[in-house]
Amino acid sequence: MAWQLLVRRAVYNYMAFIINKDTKVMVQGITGCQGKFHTAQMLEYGTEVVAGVTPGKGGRYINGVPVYNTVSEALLNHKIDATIIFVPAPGVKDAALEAMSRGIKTVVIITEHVPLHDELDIIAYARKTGISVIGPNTFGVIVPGQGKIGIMPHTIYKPGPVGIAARSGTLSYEIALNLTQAGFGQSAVIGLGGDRVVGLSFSDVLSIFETDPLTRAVVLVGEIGGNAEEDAAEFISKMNKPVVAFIAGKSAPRGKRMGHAGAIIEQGRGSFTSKVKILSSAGANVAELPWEIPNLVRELLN
Amino acid sequence: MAWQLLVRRAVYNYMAFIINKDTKVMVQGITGCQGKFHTAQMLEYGTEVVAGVTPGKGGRYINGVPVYNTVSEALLNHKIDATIIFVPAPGVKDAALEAMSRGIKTVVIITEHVPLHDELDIIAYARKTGISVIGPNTFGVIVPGQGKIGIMPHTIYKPGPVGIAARSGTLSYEIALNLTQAGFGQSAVIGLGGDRVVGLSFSDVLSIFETDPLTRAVVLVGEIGGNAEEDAAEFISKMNKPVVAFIAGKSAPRGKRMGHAGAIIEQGRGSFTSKVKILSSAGANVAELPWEIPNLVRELLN
Amino acid sequence: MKLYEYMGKELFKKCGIPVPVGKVYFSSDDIEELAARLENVVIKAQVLSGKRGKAGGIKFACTPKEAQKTAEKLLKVKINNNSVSAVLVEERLSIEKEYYAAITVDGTKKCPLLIVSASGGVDIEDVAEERVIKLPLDIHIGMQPYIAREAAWRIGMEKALIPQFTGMIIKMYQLFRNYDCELVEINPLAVCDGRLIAVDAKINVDDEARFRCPADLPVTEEITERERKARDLGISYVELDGDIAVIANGAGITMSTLDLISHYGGKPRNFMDVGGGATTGTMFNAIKILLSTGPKVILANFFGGITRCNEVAGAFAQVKDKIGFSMPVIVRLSGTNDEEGMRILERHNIKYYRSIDKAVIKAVGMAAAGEEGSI
Amino acid sequence: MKLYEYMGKELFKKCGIPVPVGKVYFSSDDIEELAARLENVVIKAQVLSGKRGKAGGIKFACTPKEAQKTAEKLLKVKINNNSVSAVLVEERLSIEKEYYAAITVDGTKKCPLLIVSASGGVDIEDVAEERVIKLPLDIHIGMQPYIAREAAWRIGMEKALIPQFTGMIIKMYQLFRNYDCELVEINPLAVCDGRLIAVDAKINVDDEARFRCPADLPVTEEITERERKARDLGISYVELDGDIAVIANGAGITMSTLDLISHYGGKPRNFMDVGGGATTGTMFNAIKILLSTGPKVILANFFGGITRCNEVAGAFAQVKDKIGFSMPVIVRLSGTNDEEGMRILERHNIKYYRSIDKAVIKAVGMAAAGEEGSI
Repeated sequence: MAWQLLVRRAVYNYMAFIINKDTKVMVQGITGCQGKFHTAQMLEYGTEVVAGVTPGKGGRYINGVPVYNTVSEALLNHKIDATIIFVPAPGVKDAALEAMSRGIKTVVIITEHVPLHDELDIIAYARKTGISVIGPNTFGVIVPGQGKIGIMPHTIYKPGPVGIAARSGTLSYEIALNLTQAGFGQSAVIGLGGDRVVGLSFSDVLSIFETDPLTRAVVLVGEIGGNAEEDAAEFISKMNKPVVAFIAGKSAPRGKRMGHAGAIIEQGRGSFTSKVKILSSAGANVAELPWEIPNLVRELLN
Repeated sequence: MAWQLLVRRAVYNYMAFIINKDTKVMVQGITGCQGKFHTAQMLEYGTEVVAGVTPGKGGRYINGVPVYNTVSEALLNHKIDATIIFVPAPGVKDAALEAMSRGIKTVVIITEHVPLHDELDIIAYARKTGISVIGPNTFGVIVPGQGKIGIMPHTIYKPGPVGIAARSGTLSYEIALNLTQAGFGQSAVIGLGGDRVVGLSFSDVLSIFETDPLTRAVVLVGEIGGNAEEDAAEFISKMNKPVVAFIAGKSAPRGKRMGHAGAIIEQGRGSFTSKVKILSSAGANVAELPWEIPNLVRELLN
Repeated sequence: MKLYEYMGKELFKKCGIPVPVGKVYFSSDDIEELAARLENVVIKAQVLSGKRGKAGGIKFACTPKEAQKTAEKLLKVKINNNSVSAVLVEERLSIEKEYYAAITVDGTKKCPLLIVSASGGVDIEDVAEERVIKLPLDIHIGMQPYIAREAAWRIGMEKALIPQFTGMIIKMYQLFRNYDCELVEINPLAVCDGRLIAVDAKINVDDEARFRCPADLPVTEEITERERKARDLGISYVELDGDIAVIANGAGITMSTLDLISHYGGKPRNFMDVGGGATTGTMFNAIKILLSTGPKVILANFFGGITRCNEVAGAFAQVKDKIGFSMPVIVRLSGTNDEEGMRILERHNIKYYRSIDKAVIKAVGMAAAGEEGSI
Repeated sequence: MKLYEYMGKELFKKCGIPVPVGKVYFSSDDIEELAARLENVVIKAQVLSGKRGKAGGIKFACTPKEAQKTAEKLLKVKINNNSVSAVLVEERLSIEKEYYAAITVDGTKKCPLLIVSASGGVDIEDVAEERVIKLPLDIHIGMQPYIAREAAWRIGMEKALIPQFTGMIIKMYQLFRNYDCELVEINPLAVCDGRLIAVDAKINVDDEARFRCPADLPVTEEITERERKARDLGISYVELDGDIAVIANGAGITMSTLDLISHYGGKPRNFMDVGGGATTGTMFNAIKILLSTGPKVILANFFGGITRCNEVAGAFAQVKDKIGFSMPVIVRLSGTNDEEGMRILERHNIKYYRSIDKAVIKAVGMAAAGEEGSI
């Protein structure tokens, strides 16, 4: 309930909720290969990365960012609004709980292969404490021109009227690039994560886009498995802004996990056909091929 | 924090928080000897006992009150504001969690000998869900003339200006009777419970009395052990209304539990002397003998 | 990872959940001995697919000789296309009533879910919704007696059975949590002579928690040798039956690549998602797996984010230098370090595209024509 | 219930917390054998009181003979007024550094509390507050590695020790929860040759959770025979050294009765709180315990709530009828069913009061005079 409340509240404070030029970001697992690389990338994009945490490696600097042993230590020295987690899967739960228990209000978890029960633990604690979790197994979030907390190749984005919510990373990059090349920038691009249990849901993100004055159309990038899209459809049917949807996995066989832990058609549920059907009848425009999306957006915005 | 919030909020809605003539009460463990007896007593006092729960004994009536197997079943048939728990100690955690998880907002736990870790579990869940727990090991709460959720012999009370908060039952009865006989009725009498870990604290209850327009003076009935009184002193120093305090256990030896799980002087902490000292310097009037209390109240109210 | 029924029942026994008397056999030897002790027995083929009963995987026998023969037969057949490597021989119970009980994860509510029904013994998907009770669980308090009790009352369970049921559900939840389960299912949960007995056991364990799985957790493999190799590399691989090998980064883009191949009339040989941040070394080995499937074409689709395109290109260059490609290779690169990647491919004379549609159309065309590619 | 050090260390071993090599002995026989194997040993008297070291309860020995003799001596002395029924003989470690670690319950914050300090080996009460780190724990997530890690950094623990420390703190928490502990304390937690070792073990278990305590939990008794009898009746009883036996209902009223006796110059023989809702039967047996202490006066103070005054009176009447009182008995009744109670006492010629001050003054006077009471 606290979770729902938070998201509702976020609607009224859209930019602060996602990321803006003043958002202070911490990187957990900053000394690892991915942590280092993407810290540099985020800094390059203008994101204010103020601190990093790697237990046992405090005292160093990574790309000029000071590294601490604990989140508490980092918080003694910096105001921190959000954290991005790169630590290996077995340590993700601990890192996320550390950040949340010490009062960091937005947690973006990049790591994939996080155990399902750890995800349950992370999200239960986030709900209890009213904290937003994005991911695990997400590419993060970017508000073009403002900043990014994530691993997306930021050169493909530009500011504009299209909000993108996606379960998968690279596919959403593809789609964002197509949109940018067609002249449609993005108000924000948010990765939910490809796992069975993730923090933000499509409906949470759609409700933000629906209220955000800068967003004029929404692109939903879904895939087979689970019922995140079915859940989204309920919200879409009540939306005023146009929604374009694309679902990956049309040709996927049943009962096989297609890369993402969440992408599996089980007992006939979560299939491509059912998702397309429910999204269409909720009023979303479902694209058959990724490159049809810019044209659909153009039609809907005119 | 949710807990603190609740108590803060309760200040603005004092009567509803405690009990009034419209409060709908459920009795868990209603078919037991104590449950039956005190259901009759509460009904006699005018409390609206609407339902009882004893697993496996649903379908009966106790003093005209319908009995259900589960709290959910009771809630299907009745609006319920508060529950009073009489189930044996090993079942208290389960009963309290059942009531709280199903949405009952005030839980009074009479049972004594509840395991310490169960109390931790109950209170952690109450905080998470924003629910008020009174007890365990309490005599409950009475608002003279309105109703009671508890086991106190209600004939000794009458409506009036004195709020009583007590860690022990019988001693507070004694004091309430002395007050009544001296012409001072009570705005409310609240038992915190005699265990090391209980729901409401002195400071929670004092903050209610401080704001309640009907309360003009407060009597705090404490005892040795723990630091509930030390905690209260901090609040008392900021109060506008006069506070009379009495501490039981002056003659108690160190290191022995005096009946209540919480009444033990350990490693020199929680002693009579230290409590009297800290309460006095916070501005409370500490009575040496129970029957001095009415006189102190009289002086303070004039 | 799914566990065989007999493995699930072993875990049940360890946790104190009652199961029928029985034993697993990997050959039909010695079955007579057990059957003689149990009189009437049921013989259950151990396969991981559902609907085993309908497929003839559950048989009964009244004599030791019959039991031995039935088991022998079962061990030779295929059940729903799975070979039977073991049979579970158990006492045949006289069942008064069958319930259903399961604990799983609700992805929408993001919490564990208790599912019970008075309609046991059939697939829970086939039971009318109003006969299925679903109770979401708060992981912070776990399974408490009142939750199981409420479930029991709601499915109309006889009062005398409820304490047993409550104990069993609490144990199921402990198993669910301690073994990182996706699903713990008892169907049917049978009433026999006043006792609740788990007549079947279905347990799915989260693969991602393998690194911390308790020592007593058995391991089952439903995957091919190539799938195992891929898993050891930390990448996702699913074998399909087409002729265009696919390698890409990210589940969505890989699925989408397969969809596009199908859309243009081609048939993918596999799904291969190297995930985020794969190194040249990992990719080198991943491409070797693709080579071993003998596809007509290899199609790579990389959009660089956490994965860097120069490393992808480097891996293809290395494979070409060290092993060589005997089929056309088509690489699509875009994103992080794509320019550098394309320079590397250029140097090694590997065909590349910036846009995926052209790459797919080319791959499908080449597979159809069997023509020579960039090599 | 407090556990002896050797019992605590047994639990530590079961949970995987390292303790010194050693063995408990209830007589000094066979100690030479162990001492010969360990060379230098430490011999620790097993008593439940603190400050054992200062009281001479910890000795060292360098030869097996010396060890045996020292143990023999220790088993005969009293430590802080407690007799020593066992000694723990352990290897003598060479300790580089001593820490303090404990998990207990914070009654004000209403949650478990982790306490650590770099000042180990002394009473934690004697350590300056700024050198003691206290971290409140959220029971919904329990002890997580980050909490132990944060504690370790804050007390300046060497980096190399932190993984060991984290593992140990997590095990302490499991023990704390699984055994319903009030306190799990390791002091000192010693560093010996790069290893963390629990050199002492202090565990207090919640008596109220006795009904569900794990089968391997040992039981210690710090109480007298009468206190045990009272506990079996479910009532609270503490022996004191005066001559006025006290029985009352409710801890507060009982304490207050003792306070009043002291105030008027008397001396209570005991604290006896029969709690809420005691029946006639329980009270009958409770009064028998009082009789067995041979007090000069018995003073009962009952204010009826959940306890009914008629049942209290009934119990006194029964004792008078069946056993008889050889000392004055003074009963004070007020509250639920007090009128009926007083009628019963009247009929049995037992002295009663409505107000406690008169009752106490009378009791103190009678005890002082040794005069005959209501009998």
